[in-house]
Amino acid sequence: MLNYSESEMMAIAAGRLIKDGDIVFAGTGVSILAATVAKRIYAPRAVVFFETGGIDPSLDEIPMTVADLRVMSGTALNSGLIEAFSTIAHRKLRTVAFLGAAQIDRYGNLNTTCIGDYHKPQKRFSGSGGGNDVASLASGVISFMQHEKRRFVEKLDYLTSVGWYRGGGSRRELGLKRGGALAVVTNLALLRFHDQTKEMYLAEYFPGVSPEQVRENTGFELDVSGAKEAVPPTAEELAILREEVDPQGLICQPPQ
Amino acid sequence: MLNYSESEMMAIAAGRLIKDGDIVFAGTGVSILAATVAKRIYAPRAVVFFETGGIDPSLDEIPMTVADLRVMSGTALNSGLIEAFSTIAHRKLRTVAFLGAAQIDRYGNLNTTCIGDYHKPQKRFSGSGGGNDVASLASGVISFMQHEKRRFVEKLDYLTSVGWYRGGGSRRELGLKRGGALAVVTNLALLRFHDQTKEMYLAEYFPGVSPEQVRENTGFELDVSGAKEAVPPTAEELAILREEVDPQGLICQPPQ
Amino acid sequence: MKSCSEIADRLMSLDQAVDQFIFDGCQLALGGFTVTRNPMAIVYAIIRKGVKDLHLVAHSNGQALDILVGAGCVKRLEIAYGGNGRYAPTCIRFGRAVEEGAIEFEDYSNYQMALRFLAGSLSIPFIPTKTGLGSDLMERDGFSPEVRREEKVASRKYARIDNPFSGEKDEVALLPALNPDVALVHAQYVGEDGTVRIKGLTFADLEQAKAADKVIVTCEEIVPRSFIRQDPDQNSLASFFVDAYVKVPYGAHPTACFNFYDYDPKHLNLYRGAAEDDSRFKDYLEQWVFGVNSHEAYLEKVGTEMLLKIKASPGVGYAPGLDRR
Amino acid sequence: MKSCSEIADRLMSLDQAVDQFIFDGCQLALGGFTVTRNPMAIVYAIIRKGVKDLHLVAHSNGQALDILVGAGCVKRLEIAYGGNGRYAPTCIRFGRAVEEGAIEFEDYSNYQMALRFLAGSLSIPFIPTKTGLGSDLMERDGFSPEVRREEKVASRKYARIDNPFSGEKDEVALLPALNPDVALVHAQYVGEDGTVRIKGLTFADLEQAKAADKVIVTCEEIVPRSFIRQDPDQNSLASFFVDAYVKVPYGAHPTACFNFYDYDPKHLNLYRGAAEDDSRFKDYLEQWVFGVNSHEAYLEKVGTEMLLKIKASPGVGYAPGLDRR
Repeated sequence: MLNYSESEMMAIAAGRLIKDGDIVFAGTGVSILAATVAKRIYAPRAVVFFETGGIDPSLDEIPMTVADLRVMSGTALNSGLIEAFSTIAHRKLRTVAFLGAAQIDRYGNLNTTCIGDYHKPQKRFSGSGGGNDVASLASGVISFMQHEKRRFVEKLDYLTSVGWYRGGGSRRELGLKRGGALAVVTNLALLRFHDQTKEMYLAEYFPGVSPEQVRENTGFELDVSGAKEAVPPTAEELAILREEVDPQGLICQPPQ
Repeated sequence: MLNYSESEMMAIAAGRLIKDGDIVFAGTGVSILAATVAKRIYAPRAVVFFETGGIDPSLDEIPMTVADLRVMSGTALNSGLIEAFSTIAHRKLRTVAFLGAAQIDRYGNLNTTCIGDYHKPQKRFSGSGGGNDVASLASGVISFMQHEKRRFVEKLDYLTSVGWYRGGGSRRELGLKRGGALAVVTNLALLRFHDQTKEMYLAEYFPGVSPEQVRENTGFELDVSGAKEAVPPTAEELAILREEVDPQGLICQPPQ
Repeated sequence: MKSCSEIADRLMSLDQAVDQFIFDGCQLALGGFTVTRNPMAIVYAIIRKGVKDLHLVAHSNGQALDILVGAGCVKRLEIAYGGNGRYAPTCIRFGRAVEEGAIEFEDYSNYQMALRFLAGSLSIPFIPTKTGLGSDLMERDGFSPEVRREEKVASRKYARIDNPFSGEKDEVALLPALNPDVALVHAQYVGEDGTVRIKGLTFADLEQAKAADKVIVTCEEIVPRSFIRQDPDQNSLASFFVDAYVKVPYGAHPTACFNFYDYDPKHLNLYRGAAEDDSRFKDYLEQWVFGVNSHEAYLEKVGTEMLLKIKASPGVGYAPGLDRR
Repeated sequence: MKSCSEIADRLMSLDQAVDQFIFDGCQLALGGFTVTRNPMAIVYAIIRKGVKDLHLVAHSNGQALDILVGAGCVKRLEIAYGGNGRYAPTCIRFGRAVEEGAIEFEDYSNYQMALRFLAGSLSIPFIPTKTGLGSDLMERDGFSPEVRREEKVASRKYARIDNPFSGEKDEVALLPALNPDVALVHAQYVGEDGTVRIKGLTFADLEQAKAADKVIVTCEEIVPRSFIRQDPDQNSLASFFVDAYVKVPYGAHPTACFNFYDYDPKHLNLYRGAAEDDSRFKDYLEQWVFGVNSHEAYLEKVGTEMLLKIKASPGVGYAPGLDRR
């Protein structure tokens, strides 16, 4: 079996979820790796773009923020926030977004704002940024999370970005006509949402991880009944990730 | 006395109304001559721009429509309709627009849509274009008219562009926070609007025209009590108009 | 990355694009403004195919709109302005169709139409404005209540609300968004990667394209990926918005295309003369639309002499000294 | 036409621009995004002058926002995101100020803030959107009712209406427009005619500038009229929107400026380290803001070696191979 790190497994597991032709809203960190791996292996016609307005950059180097000069270099088109978010919302495009968060609930709603009281929080985070927008408007969201009980919670301290809201048809009733949480990729597992209830369930546990371990690190009841083990990264996936996508190791260090 | 044509007098009389630093929304025909004369003589810091999005073109040749390539050549900036009309509406700019019309009423409201019934008109014209927009949003409008009774009417067949609406404070009550009709330039005279009532009055009759003649060609009661004769075009004004602004004589033919 | 032509499967002929995307009754937005960058080549193909009952949504589209109306392709029209500047202060076939009651029509202003496309491009159902308050644009409906019930027709011309953020009375008009079935754009450049670049003024072309369900881009040149990506700040429309590409040099003739060619004054005057008389107009269509079976044949008919006369000078983007009377 | 410098009366020093346009309590929009094209040089001048009680209106402004908050210049904040990417996932002084209750704040999203600036730039009082429905952005107010009564603060965070053009229930959020007192923009080029050209992504800079009462543009280069007018399609902002111009090469340091220089990773890390500790942060301000009395002195302190390291390569617009850890 190949040797690989947690974040490499995460980038590759998420990258496999991208379909050819998808318009991929990437953030920084693991999400940019996932998007780039996807484009180079599974979805050559996917287009990577950023909320700041850069469409399909060459990404010869990894950007460190979504406003990095590297997201405006070699692009098809440079524009701005209005153009980027209206693209995310565009009904003729299948737009898929990667998001990270401090907390997630069973319906895939996200908190990137604060822990504790909103007005005087114990810990303040960056805030929505474009997270709320893509969660509201994109065709679907894939979230990256560290799998810890304090992050997978019964109730968010602040609901920054709407996933399936209160489950069932509640998202559509809000007036959000499409989209919702597609999947959650953690350092332990890949989680998905039940078709009808929109509750999170364990779809795949990563090699070396048990379903029980995933449950123990989840702060709400989790259906693990249909889970199977994920396919580990292939040699090709790892080679592309390490040699082409992030040769400087800025995001993922391969295991020592 | 110098020899000049009606349209030359009109272009120059209108050009004199432009203040230095004004942002001038020009159409085609006489209005582009007026704007250009103004800029070259009275208002060197005025900026001429077009509803199509061209700002401050070099105007080495006279454009024949507001989408003429000559309004996008040598400009400061090329944009589009949204940018142009939001510039017209911008509260920090004094934006002055030239408009023509088929009919005008005593409050400076304009009809560029039709004669007769709207649904089955006797004569259909081009429609609002940007006329309604600049009349609604600019700091002021200067209209060009042929001075005829059938054009200066008690009631417009169709109110395309709002001037002082029903007079007095009625324009402001509509929700139009600024602007209104500044002046009307015809082949006979320069007309303005009373401060309080916003009714049209004769300000200046052109050399060779009598106040009585203006009244006779106006379809509503016109106050001519304070009228004086207009200053005829100067040699400098005519020279610039003929030699620099429209040397090909595309808009104004000098008198034979 | 594919080295060349990521647009191969969307690159087609005029007739293919019309067959695939333009249908009887479809709501159509035309690019360009009066006598500039009208998508004439594909409009001729639409007329040749005999498409019927078009619903045009237009700000100041001139030549393309008038010939579509004149050729009997149009049933319904939302419009701000039908004119060709000095070549036809009111577009003649448009004016006549309204006077004869031959088409359903409704008047807006240019900014209103542009804002309606902007709203469509932003995926919002309406957009507020102050423009138009008090005018007959707001007081008089063009469409009948029956028409209002049809798909793609707004259920009302405007709505009005008081600004909910203001303490005092502050009325605002709400304009319904437009999402046409198809938008036609004529651009100077398309990259092999499908990126579109329009030079000069863009009018409302980009809002129209982003608001539409399907977009057909005709262009003067298809250029290498390396060219179009050298300065992406200049590009206008990403590949994923476009459904069909057609290369048609001089595809806007007799209207103008910045940096490529000026409008053709002789042809515009010829058209005006023809438009004034039903039988002459029929002859015009026979000669210039039905009688030429391809864009190449059309250009042959225009002739090299005129194509060279209207050729734009690189320094200024138009044809200096062109006899424009 | 004046041959040279139509901007002479608006061309000034950083201090003159701050003295003339920035006042205690003013509502300020910062250009740029996280670590790119932040108007740092003028922000340092604002801090040096000791401006107080600023009301920042921000989407994802990073470095400039954080140092203004840290220096105690900010009373009130409308914000979507306070972070510097990998250099500070949450801006440290911003986070602390919120945790300590030292500033009034209210959260929106990036698209919401950009749309609010767009509405301001279009002179419309609000703009509809679907983004944010159901989230705590819409459910939780940041500002107190007292603050809501102040000028330039929206009377409510959102309003909601049912789409009047839809037959069925279709809720839409209305966002209040923003019209800040002052917008700061750092651009690559200003022409002698006052035309502004931004290269690379424009973020929401243009909407912010057009929405503001006053606009200060700092720039890398002032270029001849002939240069800026050679391709007007590339230009960003007309001269009549701008109230002051300041030439400050490297004026966005330590943030990046496309085609000119990359962000300075060493300085961003230095800043992060300082921001984590009150006393170290005070030292940082002493050294880098109060202790340098001009932009030139600041650049001397950064040093030629670093300025050359971050210099952008013309082919790509950034500094390839720069050690960015």
